[in-house]
Amino acid sequence: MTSLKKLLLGEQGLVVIFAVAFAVVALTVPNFLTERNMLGLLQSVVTIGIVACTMMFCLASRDFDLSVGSTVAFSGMIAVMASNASGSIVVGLVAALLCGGAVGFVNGLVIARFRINALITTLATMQIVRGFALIASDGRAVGINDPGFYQLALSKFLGIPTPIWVMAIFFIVFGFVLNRTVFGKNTLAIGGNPEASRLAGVDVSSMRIWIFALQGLVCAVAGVLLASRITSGQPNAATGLELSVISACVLGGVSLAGGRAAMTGVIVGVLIMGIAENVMNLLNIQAFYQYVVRGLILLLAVLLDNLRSAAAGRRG
Amino acid sequence: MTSLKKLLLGEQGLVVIFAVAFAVVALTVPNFLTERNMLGLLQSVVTIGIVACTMMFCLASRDFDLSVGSTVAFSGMIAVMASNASGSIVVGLVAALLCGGAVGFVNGLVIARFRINALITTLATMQIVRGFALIASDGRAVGINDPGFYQLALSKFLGIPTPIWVMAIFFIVFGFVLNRTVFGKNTLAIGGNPEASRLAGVDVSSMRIWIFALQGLVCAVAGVLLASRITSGQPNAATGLELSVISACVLGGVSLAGGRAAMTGVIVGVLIMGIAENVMNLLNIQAFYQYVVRGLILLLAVLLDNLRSAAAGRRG
Amino acid sequence: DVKIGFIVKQPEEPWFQDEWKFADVAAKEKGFTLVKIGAEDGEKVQSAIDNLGAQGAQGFIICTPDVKLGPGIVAKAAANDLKLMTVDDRLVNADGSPIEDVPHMGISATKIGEAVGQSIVDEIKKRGWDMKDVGAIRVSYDQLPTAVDRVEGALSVLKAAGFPEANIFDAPQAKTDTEAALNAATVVLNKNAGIKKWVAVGLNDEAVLGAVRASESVGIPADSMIGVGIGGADSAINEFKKPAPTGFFGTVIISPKRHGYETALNMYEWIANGKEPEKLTLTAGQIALRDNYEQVRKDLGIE
Amino acid sequence: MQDFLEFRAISKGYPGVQALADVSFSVKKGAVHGLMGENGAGKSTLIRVLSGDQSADTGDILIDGKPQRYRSVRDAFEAGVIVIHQELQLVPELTVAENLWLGRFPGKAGVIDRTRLTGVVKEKLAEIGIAIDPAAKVASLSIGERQMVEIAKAVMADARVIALDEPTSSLSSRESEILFALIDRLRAQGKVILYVSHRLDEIFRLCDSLTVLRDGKLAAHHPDISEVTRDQIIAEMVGREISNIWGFRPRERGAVRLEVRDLAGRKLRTPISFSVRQGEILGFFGLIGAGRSEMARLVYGADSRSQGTVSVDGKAVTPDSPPQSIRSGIVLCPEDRKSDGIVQGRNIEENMAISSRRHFSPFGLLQPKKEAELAERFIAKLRVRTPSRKQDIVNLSGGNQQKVILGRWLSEQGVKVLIIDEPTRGIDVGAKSEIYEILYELAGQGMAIVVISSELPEVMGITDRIMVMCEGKVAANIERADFDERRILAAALPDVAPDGANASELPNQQVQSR
Ligand SMILES: Nc1ncnc2c1ncn2[C@@H]1O[C@H](COP(=O)(O)OP(=O)(O)OP(=O)(O)O)[C@@H](O)[C@H]1O
Ligand SMILES: Nc1ncnc2c1ncn2[C@@H]1O[C@H](COP(=O)(O)OP(=O)(O)OP(=O)(O)O)[C@@H](O)[C@H]1O
Ligand SMILES: [Mg+2]
Ligand SMILES: [Mg+2]
Repeated sequence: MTSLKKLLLGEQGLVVIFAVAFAVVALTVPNFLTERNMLGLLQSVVTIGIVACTMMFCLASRDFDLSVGSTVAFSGMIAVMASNASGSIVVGLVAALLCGGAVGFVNGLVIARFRINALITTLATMQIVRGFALIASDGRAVGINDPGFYQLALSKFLGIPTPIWVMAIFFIVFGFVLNRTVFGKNTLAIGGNPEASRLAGVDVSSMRIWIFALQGLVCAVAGVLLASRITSGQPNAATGLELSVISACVLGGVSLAGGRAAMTGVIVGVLIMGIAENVMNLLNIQAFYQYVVRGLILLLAVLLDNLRSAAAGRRG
Repeated sequence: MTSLKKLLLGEQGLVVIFAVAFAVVALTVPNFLTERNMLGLLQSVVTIGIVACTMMFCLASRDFDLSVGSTVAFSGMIAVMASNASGSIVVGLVAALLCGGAVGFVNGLVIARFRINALITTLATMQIVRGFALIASDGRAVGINDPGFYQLALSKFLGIPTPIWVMAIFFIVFGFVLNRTVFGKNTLAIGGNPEASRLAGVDVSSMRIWIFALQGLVCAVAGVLLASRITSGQPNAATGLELSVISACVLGGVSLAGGRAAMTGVIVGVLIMGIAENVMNLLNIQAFYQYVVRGLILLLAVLLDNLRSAAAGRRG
Repeated sequence: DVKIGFIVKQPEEPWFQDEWKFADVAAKEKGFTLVKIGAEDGEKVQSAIDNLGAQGAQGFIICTPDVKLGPGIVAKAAANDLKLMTVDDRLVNADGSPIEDVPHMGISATKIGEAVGQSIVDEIKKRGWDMKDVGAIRVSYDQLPTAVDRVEGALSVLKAAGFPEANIFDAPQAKTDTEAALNAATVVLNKNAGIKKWVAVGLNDEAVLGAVRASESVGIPADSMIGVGIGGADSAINEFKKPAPTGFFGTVIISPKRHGYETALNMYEWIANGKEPEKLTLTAGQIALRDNYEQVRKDLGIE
Repeated sequence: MQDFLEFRAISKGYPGVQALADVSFSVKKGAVHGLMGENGAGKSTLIRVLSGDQSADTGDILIDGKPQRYRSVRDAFEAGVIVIHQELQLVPELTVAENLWLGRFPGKAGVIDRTRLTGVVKEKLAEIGIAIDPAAKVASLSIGERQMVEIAKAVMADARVIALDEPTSSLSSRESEILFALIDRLRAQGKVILYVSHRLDEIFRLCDSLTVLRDGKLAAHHPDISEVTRDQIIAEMVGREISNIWGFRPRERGAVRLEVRDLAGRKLRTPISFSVRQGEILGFFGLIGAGRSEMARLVYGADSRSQGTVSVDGKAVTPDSPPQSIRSGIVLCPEDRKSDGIVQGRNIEENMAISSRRHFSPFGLLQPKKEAELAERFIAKLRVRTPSRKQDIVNLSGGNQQKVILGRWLSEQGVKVLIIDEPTRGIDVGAKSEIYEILYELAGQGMAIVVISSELPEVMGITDRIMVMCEGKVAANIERADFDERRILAAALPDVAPDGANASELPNQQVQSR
């Protein structure tokens, strides 16, 4: 009894709740726990999952990034256009990473140096970058010339598609960075109290620039994989991604007030979002009711987590 | 010289910057400063303007409301459906206000009592309420039977359409509430230092519930006016409204960290958003470039305001 | 000076970009000014019309975000003293009947859908599939009425040809992009792993493309998939340009040229010479396949 | 006089800590009752229970013989209790007047009566002798001024029971005197006052009776303070005798370590110059708003300079940023621990290692073992009262938080100049003497130390030299041999002319050749 309580109320309580929910779903929803469906489920959360890694850092340091969706679309476009133009996939990848990183860097620079509110700055770059993507492609999807590009998403390793491996690697790397490096600790410190961190010698403004630049780079990776999956660069891709990613993070216990984040939580958050969609489609829930169910799941998940942490005596 | 400086750097600096920008636009953009265009411009910001009034309170108290767009659409739908069903416009209005208020109340209740993050809660209700609107109407617009309903938006007083009057009244009323009433001061206090407010005996959680309920009511008013203007209840109306409204508020100097808000600022923020759209269309700027321009204007506006307040020595 | 507005509901969509482009051609020919405004919802439409009025335009053409906006648009146009024509989607009254006074050029969503359905039925027969063994993915975006009309049109033809209703599966998109369609279709495919042959319909090329990508990702060979899209924009053409055929079988191309060029021209004639346009002009969509898409495009006056 | 306020068997536990265990005592009407104890002894917890902010696990509070059953701060206020908390509880965005009325604005039907709002406050502030503009935003006030605003709250509300939790910790002697006069007046009005402080002088100056807490338990209750001695109280608090808290030892002073030349910034307009030698402890004394903290922040690079140079061992520190200062060997322990010191939401270990970990984290990889070692060492050395080093810092008592921040800088390597702004603010006597010991030890190793303090006995007790600041300028520079309380105070007061000591009389400093 007490050990059960300990398990539920401990640090990993969210994971336990999730595991229970997963088991229930697996037992009750037909076709859910099949290899095919699991792989499909994982592939459907690749974009959210990858971007959530750095969004976690962004939120943990008390910042906010609304431009991720646009950056994903833009860098996907760039990857396709550059590799079409140069005939080399590598050139396309490098161009995409450069562009994504540049968007993030500019975000960071404006936010950290000119001290402009992150919400407004990234809302602005969200529009600007989306505009660039539309202008560059004249609003049309750009097809990929070299079929080798598709292999980024289609190739498999040990039976599991590459994008899922990429996501898994990102989870591990960023989990490590958050918990085991000075960078991660400084991020959390900035989120906890930016002024105190600055006075303690943390170079807050360059940290913020780094975090945003990293966010941009990671968006570029997600953009390239997405373009490869849908075999074209689409200027309208990934609209609304920002809210999904932020929800996944918050679901996973990342505090919007900064200073609190955990990789396991974010992974669980991402999976909850993916499973909700997946199960609703498996159960054939009508489109309009899906809205309602999606909202309720979101509420329920945070509510459960809140009850748990309230019982554990942690203060909001 | 010094008096000019004082003017620019003072409390009302944003207003002065805005006035200058307005004058420049009026002189350079043809057809801008005509009565027709001014009325059109004002009508185009009615929804944003009305909702921004209470969003200002929400942000000032360190909260966040993403559900406004859905609530506007939902209560507009309800107004149309209820008045169609009952044959009475008044019944429709009352039903809309009740529904809007109920959505806001539920938001507030969940956020304040169960201490669930406002972003997640309102993201959830945003989807749930949008789902309700879609379910109620089967995803299609509902036409208005009684032409009297159109008069809400079409009627004029002193040559100015009613919705503009409504917006103006809301600006005055909420400006008064913010600066001159206990409710307003408590809102600012909660945002500025929730702990201190609680220790001073401010009933923080019922304040939050009230603010959200008010937000819902005000959204209902905006929804009714919108339905009347577009002569139908549309389940897809006002998508993305939340971000526009929040941007307008932040542009107007409302701090996302809570505690800072001013009605004049919000009015200016709303007008900047409206003028930007209006001028871009008057100048026939291409759709894709509009994205970029919109983003740049947003950035420029906060940048200017930041430079101003930095020069004025206020600390970020 | 003649000034004409052209308001569309989704300015980012290639389709509307093309309509604008062809309207521009007319503007250049006749020497009038064309004001292009995007208006995604009812409120934006209202301010766009006001804006046109303020600029001194004499008339405008609109593809409305929702046909129920009809009475509002008519009233607003009248208030601003603007001539009004609609394109693509026809305005309706509160009771759902079309507003017949407003000149309209378009093609009914149901008709386009039926063309999609017909080409799928033809292809199924040609490949000699047994309809009982075939699954249909209905990539749906039901909050958009046009989308419902299109997919329902396609499915009605399928059903009439004997396609079993039980084999039709709904894949609701959360958004109208390819990734959302891909994710939704993947679930359907995985859920029905027993079905080996598939057809897919959706609101546009991007939606069907998502279903085709999904079939590839779960290992369904290209010749076991028949996806027919709507629009004929670059996403579809890119598929046809791929070296090997994909499951993206064809697309119903509708001509933005007529819709853009002719409406603008008619409006100009109306304003400049008082020549009132036809109250109703219906255009046709044409199915384009991998081997004939270039010809079809040429016929429709694109490129 | 009868017992008016009574605590009966109050207990309160937090996870891992029994903050209060079975505490009972009572206070008479018209009495000022002192509450003392080590950091973490449970004083603030008791006050929070009294204020209705936290509820006791068991036990009762009786006012005027009636048991109180309040569940919120409001209930407590209705019952006539007002509490001034240890940490400032003000809303920076609101004005002074609005802060004072917060929770009970004057007016009809929810509309604030603005004339009363400022009028009454102006009157009350004048009455108690606080010169602060009621219409000023609290954000524009210095810490000390903010503390005065907090105190004014107690007067604004017409309460029966007033509790003050370390109200003087950021006040200088002049403001403290204003407070003491105020308390005397309240006592005369028959109020019950609960007074928490670590300063024995104040306790003896003000209190009629005294309670000492230790580890959450009642260690001693003295109904009449005249019957106890200082040493007795210290022994009851700390559990051992401390004969001489200052324990000053003279040291060798070496070459100039820190050299500040013509330094000025936005908030400190008059350029300031001074230098500190190896092994020297230099004190800065002044009234609230004298500009000492501004000076320290400028030296450290926390605010940007408009002119002037700072050099360590002859090497100029540029650019002026905290990371650069730390690399050059200057560290600053800030004055406002809540906003500038602690990193909320992180545990003790992380708060301590935040700066020094870069020395033992190769390629930015953390070494959890070393961090744990470091944390354990300083938790022991500074006697931080906590269940574990993984405790979130916000759950520590105020004084223990201060110790953790000290630990952060004591664990930093290669420090040549240590600037401490109010080093012992809120720290108990026992720990104080240990901190002084550490300072002497560091100075003995050749560090240059700058101590900013508003407690005159402290500056006089532990420093080699005192610079007195007044209105942003250096008013006097006095060697230990010439320490004289009256002279220092006179120099600090703006209305009295500085007694001859001015910049021209500063001892000639060695001019460093570049
Ligand atoms: N919210 C909390 N969670 C966990 N422990 C707490 C919490 N608040 C206080 N404590 C613990 O309770 C004990 C008593 O703290 P309290 O603040 O009452 O001490 P204090 O006597 O006021 O000390 P100081 O002189 O340093 O202010 C401390 O050990 C502290 O760490
Ligand atoms: N945030 C601020 N904005 C404007 N003025 C400020 C601010 N903080 C402090 N000041 C002013 O700067 C002057 C110096 O204050 P400071 O706090 O440095 O003095 P101090 O000597 O350190 O005294 P203490 O720390 O005891 O209050 C004061 O007049 C104060 O009012
Ligand atoms: Mg305390
Ligand atoms: Mg100070």
